[in-house]
Amino acid sequence: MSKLAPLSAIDDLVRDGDMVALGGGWLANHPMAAVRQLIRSGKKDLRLVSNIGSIDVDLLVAGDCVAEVHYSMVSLEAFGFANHMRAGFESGRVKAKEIPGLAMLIGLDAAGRGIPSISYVGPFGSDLIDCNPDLKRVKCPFSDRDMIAVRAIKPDVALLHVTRCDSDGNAQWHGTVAPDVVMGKAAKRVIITCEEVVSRGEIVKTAAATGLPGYYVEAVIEVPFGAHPCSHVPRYAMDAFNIWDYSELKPGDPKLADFIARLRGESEVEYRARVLDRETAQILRTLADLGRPLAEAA
Amino acid sequence: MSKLAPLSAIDDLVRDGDMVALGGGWLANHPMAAVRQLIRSGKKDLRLVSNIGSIDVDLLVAGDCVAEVHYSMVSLEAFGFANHMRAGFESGRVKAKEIPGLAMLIGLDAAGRGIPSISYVGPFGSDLIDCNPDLKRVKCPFSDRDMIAVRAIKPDVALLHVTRCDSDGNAQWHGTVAPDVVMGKAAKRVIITCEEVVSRGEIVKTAAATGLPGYYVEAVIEVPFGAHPCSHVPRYAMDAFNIWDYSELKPGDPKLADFIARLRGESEVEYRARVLDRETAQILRTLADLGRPLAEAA
Amino acid sequence: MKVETHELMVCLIANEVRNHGVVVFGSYTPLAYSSYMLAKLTHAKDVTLIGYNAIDMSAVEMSYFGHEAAAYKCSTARMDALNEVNSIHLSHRGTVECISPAQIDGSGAFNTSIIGDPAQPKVYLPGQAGASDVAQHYERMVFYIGNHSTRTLVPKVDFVSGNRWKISATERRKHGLVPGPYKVVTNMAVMDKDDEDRPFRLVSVHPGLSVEDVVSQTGFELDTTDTIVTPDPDTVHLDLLRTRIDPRGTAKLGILGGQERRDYLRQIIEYEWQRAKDHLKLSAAA
Amino acid sequence: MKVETHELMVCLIANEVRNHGVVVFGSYTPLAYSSYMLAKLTHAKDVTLIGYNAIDMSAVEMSYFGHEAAAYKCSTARMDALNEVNSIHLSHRGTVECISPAQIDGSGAFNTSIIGDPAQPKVYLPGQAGASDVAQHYERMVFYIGNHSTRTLVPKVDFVSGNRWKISATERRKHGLVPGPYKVVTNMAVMDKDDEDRPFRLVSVHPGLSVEDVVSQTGFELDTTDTIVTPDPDTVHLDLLRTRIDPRGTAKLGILGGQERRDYLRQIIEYEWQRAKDHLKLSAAA
Repeated sequence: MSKLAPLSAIDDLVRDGDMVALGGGWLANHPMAAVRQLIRSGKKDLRLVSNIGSIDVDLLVAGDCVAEVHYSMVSLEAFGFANHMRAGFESGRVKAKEIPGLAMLIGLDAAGRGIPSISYVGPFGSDLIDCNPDLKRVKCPFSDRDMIAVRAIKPDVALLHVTRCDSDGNAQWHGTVAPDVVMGKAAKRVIITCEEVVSRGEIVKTAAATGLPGYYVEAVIEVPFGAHPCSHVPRYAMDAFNIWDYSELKPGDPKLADFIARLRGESEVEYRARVLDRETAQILRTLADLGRPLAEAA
Repeated sequence: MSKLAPLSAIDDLVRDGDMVALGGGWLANHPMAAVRQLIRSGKKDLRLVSNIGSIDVDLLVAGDCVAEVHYSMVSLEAFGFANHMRAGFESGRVKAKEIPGLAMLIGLDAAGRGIPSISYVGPFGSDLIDCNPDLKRVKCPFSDRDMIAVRAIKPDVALLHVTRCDSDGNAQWHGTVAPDVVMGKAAKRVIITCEEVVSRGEIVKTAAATGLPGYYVEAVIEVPFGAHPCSHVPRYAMDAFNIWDYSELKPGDPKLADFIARLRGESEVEYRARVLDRETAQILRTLADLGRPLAEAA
Repeated sequence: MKVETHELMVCLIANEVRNHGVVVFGSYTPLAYSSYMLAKLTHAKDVTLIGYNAIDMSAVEMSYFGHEAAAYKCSTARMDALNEVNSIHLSHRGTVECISPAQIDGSGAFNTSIIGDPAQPKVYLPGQAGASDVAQHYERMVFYIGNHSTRTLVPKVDFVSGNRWKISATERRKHGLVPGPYKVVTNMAVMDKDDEDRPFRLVSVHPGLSVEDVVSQTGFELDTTDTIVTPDPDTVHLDLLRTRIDPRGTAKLGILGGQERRDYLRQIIEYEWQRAKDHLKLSAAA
Repeated sequence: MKVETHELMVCLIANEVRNHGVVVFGSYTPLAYSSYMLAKLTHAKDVTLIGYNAIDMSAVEMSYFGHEAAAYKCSTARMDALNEVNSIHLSHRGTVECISPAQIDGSGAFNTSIIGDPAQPKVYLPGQAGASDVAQHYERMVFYIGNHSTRTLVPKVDFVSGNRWKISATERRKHGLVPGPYKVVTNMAVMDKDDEDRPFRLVSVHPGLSVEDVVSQTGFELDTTDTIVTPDPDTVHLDLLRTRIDPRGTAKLGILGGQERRDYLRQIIEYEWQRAKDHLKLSAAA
């Protein structure tokens, strides 16, 4: 049964108020086409789960889609803070739920494995523990060692961008996978966007590279440059100038409203036509190609 | 720093009384060359950890190397019971420690992840729970749901057989991996035997197939047909006639003493020369080649 | 066309495989394997089969030596033995599993661990592998037994390797478990149980046998109110099984015991070994 | 040959990387990355570097756009973000990590979460990612701070994102943790702490600065008994850093802030973008 769907399938598969896990990490491989589609369809009150987020989270807050963010880190890295998220937090409009990075992964792992909570030797000295109802100080039942219990984190939806996928949802990341697989196993519904839909035969030939088997997946959406402006290595590097322009938009800036309105008013195909002319696409590919280990660079 | 070693390195790396995890599952891919070496070097009182064991466990008991077996299942499958292990258990000479299969994997997982215990929604109705000091009935600290806590299982050594490995210990299984990776991460020392040592460059080219990174590994030993008489697909099928002959040896049978004495008296190279003539080796490879999906078989 | 007992059992089990979720192959159980292949080729094309560590394999021929290698040649992913197994076994993804225990009793408890007094066991059986976890969690459980008798279907198992912890749909839902049938398919009959407090129902007796034949060979109470004769298998199923899935009849190993099983196994491995030899000769000649 | 501050810091941190265990790259921190590459090329050839999800990568050039792709081209395995991260972070495999917090205090607590009253934060920082876990568990921790001042080295952090739970070797061993140093490397000095109850030691002040310069810019007590001047970096290190590892000086981003950092970043991305354009032109011409 083919799971192929258009990008607009996200309009139905994600509902207002859903807990939505966003794949990718740092400025690498966030599911940006899916993020743009959430903005286009005017989703509200999403509860985001982001392990190491950046422009994905910030843009959704800027687009007014978000009620709370569960995160271990969100920033635009060298470009600066995630200003729209910060403004949302600081005004109280968006709830901030910071959690230690491993605790988030362990909570997702628990959900995927059908375990209501998993305890670990977590950061006992951190102020993040006692203020979080999803974390609890417990003892190991055998050794009496201190542990921190993490409640299972069960997103309603995971949005993950991959390199190749077949129509059954067998998904392959060729580069950065970040928390994608653990999110995919934890979520009730998984939406895969991919650079390229390939045949089952192609996947069978390279089965070791499959990160998430199809039985976790509800929809497969082909979106070339679906991580743009983030990187999707080894296919393309991040579009730093595009991110640069975004990072100049400050909360309250009237240009921000225009920026969001423009995203809302155009399809993903129109988006690509606007921001990815032939030369830019080639440069992004070349920038990834030029990344070399030192032995070769010398 | 190259970790390449001869098979005899096992003599030092495994000590009498060690808890030894054996990779492979069913009649597939047990580390049989390593098992034979344990017998040759006359190891005593080993405490085996076997998830789904067969001739690996049985042969070590027949060779009088074993004090106890932690297992979720051990049998020679279609060939019948693991007779020597059974006789050891039934006489009280060897301690039987059966544990639910998932509990064993979770206990190994806990050790590998540095967690003293992990609880799961285990088999509450099983008599295996309350008689095992490594399992305990507990409650989820958040939901009050029943759970079963599993104490971390930390083998001293894991013996794992793989298809290809480089000299740093980056190990690739092309076929059945069974519990090998979780054992490798749990054990204090990992000994890899492999069909073939390859260059780092070969591993880099096929990095998605690497199951265990080298930093877990202490020694890399090249042993062609190292799983024989078990299968190592896709390279060779099990040697059913060899297993057949073994399965005819009953505990107390004087032929068993001869069988063990012969193993003890020959090197692994001599073993291969004796049991794997050119035709047998070719047949075993062909039997694996002839295994086909039905679409092709039709 | 006479239907052999193992064929009937394969077809009955195949009907328990539905067109969703995941089915994991455990130990070498060609009778169960054949059922899964049959379902995958017919009414359950969307079920995900996992054999060894090969995820989402196509149906393969039940060759004794070849099925493991075949699984890897036609699958889309590799399973790690931990997270993926947890995820399937504990998180409502596994749909059906077949287990062949040494003993099962009227409470639904099964024994694959020991015979005799647990403090001093007379016989050590192979162990329950994942059965104790799976029987509790899976949507559908099938126990298949090749030698239906009061020694296998017993009043009370010597040791509870595992059971269906909660059985009725209400109880299962209350404890976060997926409801589904708990069945026993034997060489004589089909039984099921859908409530903690009621006995197994004798669903059907195989052609040629009477209800009394079965009851007298069963060590626990059976509800025989609505018992029928087991219907013949679908002829398409039977034909696929015989001609494509299991031409050498490996499934029959699932109902044979002791020396009889060994003799049968010997025939199969000799045949396949010879076939490989012939193949080599042909290749050399070519 | 004048040594720039960021170069000195890179070389100081490189010395903290030993020839064993695993080092995982976190967020884009080119100053730390450059240190790891430098160590890998010189005294720590056996350390396992993990960048993004690329396990056991070779050293790569610190190209802003290219280092991520480069990591995958020269690594031997892929990391899943869960078990492997757990295994490295919690199970004594991770050896050193560098973190650049907004605040650190004399107890060793650091803050990357919020500024102001936790009940009503004035500023939300990016968050601690894995720092809270790592600082507790790793053998060696290095905090690097590009703007040494009483606003970064504070009397007491506004919020404890994480800390070195147990610090002294005795306490760490008692709690199952690997002992190892807890250091701070700044644009002015090197400090370390090896006991819960004693203040940070001022190990060295960078050339041209006095102990008093450093003490006056530090918000917590320092033990200055054995303070020396920071020795010059190894010239081999410095040469490798400049000519091969980081020819465009991306490491300097680690000590710049605000608009200055953005301007510097702009230069780097413009340069590399143009280089890609030129490369494309050349390829088209060829």
